[in-house]
Amino acid sequence: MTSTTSGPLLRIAGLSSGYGRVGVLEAISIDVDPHEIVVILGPNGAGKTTLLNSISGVARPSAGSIAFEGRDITGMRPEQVVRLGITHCPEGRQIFQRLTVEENLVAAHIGRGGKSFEALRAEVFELFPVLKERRNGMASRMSGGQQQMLAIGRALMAEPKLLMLDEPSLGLAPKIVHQIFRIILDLSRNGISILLVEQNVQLALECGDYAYLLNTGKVKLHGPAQEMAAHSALREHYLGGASEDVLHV
Amino acid sequence: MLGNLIQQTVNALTIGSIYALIALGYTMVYGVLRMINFAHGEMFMLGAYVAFLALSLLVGDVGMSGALALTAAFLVAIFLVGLIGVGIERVAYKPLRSSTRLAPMLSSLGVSLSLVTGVQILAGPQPVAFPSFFPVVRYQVMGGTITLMQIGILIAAFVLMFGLHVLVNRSRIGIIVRAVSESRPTAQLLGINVNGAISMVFFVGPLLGAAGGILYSSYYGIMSPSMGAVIGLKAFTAAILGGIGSIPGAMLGAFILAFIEVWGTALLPLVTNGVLGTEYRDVLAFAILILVLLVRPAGILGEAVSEESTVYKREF
Amino acid sequence: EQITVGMSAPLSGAQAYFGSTWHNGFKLYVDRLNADGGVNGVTIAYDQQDDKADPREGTLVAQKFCDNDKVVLGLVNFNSGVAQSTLPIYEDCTLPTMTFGSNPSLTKQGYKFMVRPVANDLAGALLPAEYALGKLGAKTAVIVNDKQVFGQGISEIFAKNFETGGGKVLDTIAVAPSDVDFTAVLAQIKSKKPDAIYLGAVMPQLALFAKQMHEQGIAAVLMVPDGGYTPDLIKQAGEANIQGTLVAIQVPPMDASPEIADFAKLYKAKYGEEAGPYSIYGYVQGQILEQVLKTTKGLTREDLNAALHAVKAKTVVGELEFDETGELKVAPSYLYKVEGTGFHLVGSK
Amino acid sequence: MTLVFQSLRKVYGEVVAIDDVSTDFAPGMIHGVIGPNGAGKSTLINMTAGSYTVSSGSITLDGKRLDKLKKYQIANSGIARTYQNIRLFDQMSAIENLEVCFYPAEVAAAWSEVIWPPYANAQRRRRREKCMEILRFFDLQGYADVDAGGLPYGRQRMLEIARALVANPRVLLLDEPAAGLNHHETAELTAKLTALRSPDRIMIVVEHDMDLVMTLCDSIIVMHHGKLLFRGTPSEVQASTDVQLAYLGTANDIDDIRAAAQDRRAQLGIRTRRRS
Amino acid sequence: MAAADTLAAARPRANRTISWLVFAIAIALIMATPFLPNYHVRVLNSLLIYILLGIGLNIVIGYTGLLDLGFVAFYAVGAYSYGLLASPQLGLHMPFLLILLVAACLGAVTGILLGIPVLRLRGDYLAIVTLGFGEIIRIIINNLDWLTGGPQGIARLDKASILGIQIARPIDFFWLLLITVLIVGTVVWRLERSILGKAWAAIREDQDAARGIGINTTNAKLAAFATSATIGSIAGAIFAASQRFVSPESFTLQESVLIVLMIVVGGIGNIFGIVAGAAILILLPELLREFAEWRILFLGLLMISLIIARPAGIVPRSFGPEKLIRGLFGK
Ligand SMILES: Nc1ncnc2c1ncn2[C@@H]1O[C@H](COP(=O)(O)OP(=O)(O)OP(=O)(O)O)[C@@H](O)[C@H]1O
Ligand SMILES: Nc1ncnc2c1ncn2[C@@H]1O[C@H](COP(=O)(O)OP(=O)(O)OP(=O)(O)O)[C@@H](O)[C@H]1O
Ligand SMILES: CC(C)C[C@H](N)C(=O)O
Ligand SMILES: [Mg+2]
Ligand SMILES: [Mg+2]
Repeated sequence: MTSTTSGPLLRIAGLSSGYGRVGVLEAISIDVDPHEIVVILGPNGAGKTTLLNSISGVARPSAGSIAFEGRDITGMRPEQVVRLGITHCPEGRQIFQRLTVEENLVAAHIGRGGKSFEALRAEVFELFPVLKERRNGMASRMSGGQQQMLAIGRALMAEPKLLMLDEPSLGLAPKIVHQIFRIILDLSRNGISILLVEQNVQLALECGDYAYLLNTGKVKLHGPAQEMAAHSALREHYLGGASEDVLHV
Repeated sequence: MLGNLIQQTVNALTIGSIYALIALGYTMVYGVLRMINFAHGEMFMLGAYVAFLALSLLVGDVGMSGALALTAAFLVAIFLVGLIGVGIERVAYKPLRSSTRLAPMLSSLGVSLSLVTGVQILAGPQPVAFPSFFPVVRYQVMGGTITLMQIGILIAAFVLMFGLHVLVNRSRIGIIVRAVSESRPTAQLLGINVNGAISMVFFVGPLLGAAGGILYSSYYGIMSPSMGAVIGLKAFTAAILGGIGSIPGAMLGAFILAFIEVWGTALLPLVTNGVLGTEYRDVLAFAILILVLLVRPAGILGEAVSEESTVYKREF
Repeated sequence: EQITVGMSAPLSGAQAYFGSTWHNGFKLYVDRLNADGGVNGVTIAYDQQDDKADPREGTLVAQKFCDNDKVVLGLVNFNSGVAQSTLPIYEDCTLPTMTFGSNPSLTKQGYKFMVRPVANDLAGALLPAEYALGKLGAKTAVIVNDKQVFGQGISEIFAKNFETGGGKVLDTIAVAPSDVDFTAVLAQIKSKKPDAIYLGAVMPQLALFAKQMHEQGIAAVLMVPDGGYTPDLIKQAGEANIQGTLVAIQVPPMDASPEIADFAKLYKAKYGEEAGPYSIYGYVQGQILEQVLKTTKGLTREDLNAALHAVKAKTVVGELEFDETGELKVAPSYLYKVEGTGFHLVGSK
Repeated sequence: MTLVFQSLRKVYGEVVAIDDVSTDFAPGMIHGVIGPNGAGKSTLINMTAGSYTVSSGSITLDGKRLDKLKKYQIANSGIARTYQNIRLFDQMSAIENLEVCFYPAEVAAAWSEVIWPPYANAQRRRRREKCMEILRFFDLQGYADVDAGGLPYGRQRMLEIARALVANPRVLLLDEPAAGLNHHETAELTAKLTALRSPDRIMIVVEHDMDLVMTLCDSIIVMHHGKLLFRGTPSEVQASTDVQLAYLGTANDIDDIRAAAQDRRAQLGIRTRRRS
Repeated sequence: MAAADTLAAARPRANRTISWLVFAIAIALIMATPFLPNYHVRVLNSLLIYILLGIGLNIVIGYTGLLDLGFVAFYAVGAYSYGLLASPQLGLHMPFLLILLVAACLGAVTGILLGIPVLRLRGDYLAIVTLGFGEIIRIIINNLDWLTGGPQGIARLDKASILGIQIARPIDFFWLLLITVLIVGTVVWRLERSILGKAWAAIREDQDAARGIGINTTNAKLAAFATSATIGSIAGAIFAASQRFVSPESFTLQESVLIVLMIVVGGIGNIFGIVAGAAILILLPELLREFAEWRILFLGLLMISLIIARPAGIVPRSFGPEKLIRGLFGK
């Protein structure tokens, strides 16, 4: 746990980004402080995934900057970004179906923070015992929830300082959703900062520290999670058709 | 009769080993890019030409001789062809990674055409005698003749194949290559150097092909610019037969194909009482291929993916 | 005055070597004629085209020559398969050709505008059969062919000649033209113990077959057609593996006469390499053309055709003239045996 | 008219995905299927639609065996479905995605369309009209000529349902129609699906969104480890402790998480930040 | 928003210009052909035959999304139909139109015969099996000497004639081919727009989902194979009549690959794309004839650059006959 600077861990300033010639995000500014759980909310197509993609280097920013630990990472290639300590756990799990559970972990171990593979694997197994049980089974044979756990475990193999989770509860049974949120809290306790994209607004705000609401590529509302939960504008914005200016809570 | 049997088996094993080396390259490239690489046969051809060139330089200019020169030429050639493979991928396939599957396939056809004609222009279109990489030694085994070269080819092929098997299934590099083959975007997100992994495949695949080319040329004693076409097609067939993307499948397919060819030649006229002669051998090979695929649509060792679990959208 | 000769042969691909060296022989002679001011003041230009040994390409080239009024003579098609589809086109536009495809059927279709200044496969397959039966005392033979126009055609003729002469054909085996491995076929042949094997195919299969045949310890004498008359045969098969192999071709030895030796020297001087297997026939065709130009009434296609059919040309391979079908009246053909690193003449006709 | 599962089993190698399930679905109702991940819900849908073969047991509609039919025959017996992972024809426009559903009924006249242009034009117009109507119902008319692959995710979900409706199916199978939709879109979807209820249509919805399931469905079956765990009305399901244990989790869960979150804040000493 | 409006307004105008340009060039070329030397006419004929083949194969590859590498087999079936029925080989001298009909039927039957076993296969497995099928047909033709003349082929085929009009000169074949291409092109285009064409597209996009909406994919694919084979076979019969000689050499794997290449380079799934692809791959080497081997090298490099520059083909999929008609006459 090394947070050197006192400033934010991740600072996004005036970011515009998209795919090819298609612009999605427009002048977005977002901060993540060390240890924080920051929640990104927004309707479909708001640009949440694009935001994470821009941070991890998959989508190309056209303006603005992204700084991680005070260092400019705008436009870096995904593998470089991961090496700096940002790991992106993508939407829809995206585990390697044709690899075994353990091989999924091997593929993601890049030896960034210096912990041995065995040590990291032990940590992941402790967090998700079911993975240990299934370690030599094909990943494709696992149920949705187990696959989600594998996806998170796999992301942890890169020893992230900042873990970005894109809709981790998608398609999961309610009970499992609860479990996933507990794990997110545990991760945070262990010193990992988290940027969480979620549709399950209630739970996300319950766990999060700070939240941003995105719509049509812009930040429409942001504030401490607890206050956002209570905010009537949230519902209004969430349903679309709100005014242009940014609201502060 | 027993001698004949042994003889034919050894012949089939030798041919099969060479097919297998090339089929493995096909399968590797296919596994990662889902691309039929028509230029792979040309890596085989380049292997022979580069080795020939290296050998004449080593013997002529450097003054090396004997086994040393042969080994050096072999290693230099497969390494160089590996690099050429990497270069070709960068220039001709990489820009097409996000387009339809037909595009890189046809680009590889262009590469194949260019390489064959290029070599024809540089080295002449006619076949050229190729030196033997093994001393001529014959062993008589129960009435069959086995040459040292055949043994050498068998050993070389198995060593290379075993190495590849370990590389792909046991090493981290192999796991990474398989991860990339399944999903490039996800691999990238996890910090895997995707270009590195693809380069790796395009190094190893052509390297194996080149090794096959050298062994082949030295076995038959000639090389020619067009030698990659037929053998490339056979290796492709073998890879499909075994289940494309599967490394043991490629080997199995190669040996099966070789045995069909050898035994088909020997047995077709006997079995059909002369109605169908050896000229129908390829018909037999393709017919067996078709039959196998009808029973196992994903090849012998290919994993049959069930419909809903893997979404097949736009195969081409 | 100038006439143009249309030349068509494979100039790219596997057979390019044959096509281009054959053409070179012609160019060698014609260039010398032109340097001397031509024949009766007529100089000769040539339009050399690649037919890729492909019938479709061949027909396009043929049409191109037909359309070009300046082209009054064709020196065409190395491959019988290509000639088969181009000859009707030349016939339609009355362009006289000296065809090089050696399949006997070409002259049997009643074409009026073609001659063949080279022995056909009937002749090519006669010498080896006679030699095998007579000189070698062979009684049995196995025939192998590559199932191509040329290979199959000539081996069928050999088989007929061999059987007419009292020999017995034990088996006829076809291989694919792309085959390089004959071990399975050879194992089969071995069990039949023939005295002779006739292989109707082209290079490099001839060399590969010879090599593997020797390696499998088959003692029969191997006979191959003209494609084998190249040092490559010995190089690629390996000297030890090819000894005693018989090669039949229309080409005399390069030291057969001073004129031929001269030709070989000139060729080497001009092109920097030894003459190809058919270069001398290119040269011969140049000599025929010279004679045609000397005797022709005019320079139209019809005139030249008439002169060509009536020609009596003294060439380095002897005096040549054609019968009404366009076939040579006396067609030279030779039989060589591989000894050491060279070909030694063992018979001729 | 009912859809009946009789001792249904599905085995993948050693994995028993569906283990002796017998139940039936009555028309005029919307049936919910819920259960933990990997319980076998999608497998049920896939077997009914013919995408997976049945290991043993039977599926019948009006007493007619479905499980022996080919997939397209099943579709033509009036069964339509959507997929857990959207499967549209990406490079066809939205309306073409629907038009192609007329194939089974109209393929016999395909050559007449080729030979006789006026017939073809009339046919095309009629087809387009019908499809437009369905698109309008889903508010998709604006996207009619846009390639399906280029639609926003939520629209793609709607389009997939629209496609399933073209043939006016008797059985409609929806696999997680609300996955990835936000509340607003989910509400919209709920309204649409309610409107699709009809006296002779069997609708089966697999879904993890409990709000949707509880408001929409008349009857719910709960799957667990491939077995049918429970069957009842929404309120019965919510009241069942078995279901809570296996799937829903309890209200305590939320309290737990809330407590854990507070714990964490305290532990890390996180202050509420305020920035502009 | 405003920019989008101008763009929308500019597009029909641009479309109109392009359409008229394409139309004018085509008409000019057709009008000029009778005055061209025979060689050029023959080259155009060759081009038209390849366009015909391209239109046929495109049904399977472009519309239905199945990679068929053995298309040349159907071409061979058509060519040998003419070779056998209009030559001294069997002593039959049937009229051209009748043979065309026979060839078309035989083609359809072969297409279905190939189709039935291979339809379960996907992607590359289908590719290799069709390739194998093409080779099998060629090898059989090459070896059935008593029927097909084996490698020697069949020579001296009859001159074709339609209703007493002899079709023998290159220009006659030009008209015959042009008409055939226009008819076949129109039929195929209308077929693509029919419900069957839509089903093909659905199969191409996702065949499992296509089954899920009640499409009998086996039948639809068989229809595609049969139609495509029929066209290939018709092209073969015309080819044989114009060449008046058939031999197995004309029906190699390379030929199949060339047609695939043409379709992809030109723009897959689009009839105009086929024309463009054929123009590049058939005309260009002919124009560069003087350069012997260099032209093939050049062609190879050009292929790579073209595919990299325009992976989806030279002519965009959207510029089809509809667009042309609209550009010429419409709105
Ligand atoms: N690869 C891509 N290429 C082009 N446009 C894209 C791509 N991915 C997403 N988009 C577009 O970008 C916009 C934002 O999409 P994004 O996936 O970021 O939304 P999201 O907020 O994550 O939505 P969801 O809740 O559905 O995941 C959408 O309009 C989408 O169509
Ligand atoms: N193709 C397959 N091969 C092997 N096992 C499979 C396959 N498809 C599904 N399974 C297994 O069958 C079981 C049921 O899977 P199914 O997809 O039906 O679950 P589900 O209830 O739909 O879950 P979810 O809510 O996560 O979608 C799981 O254990 C799964 O691992
Ligand atoms: C010798 C062969 C390659 C060619 C032969 N002259 C023929 O007629 O085809
Ligand atoms: Mg998203
Ligand atoms: Mg499911």
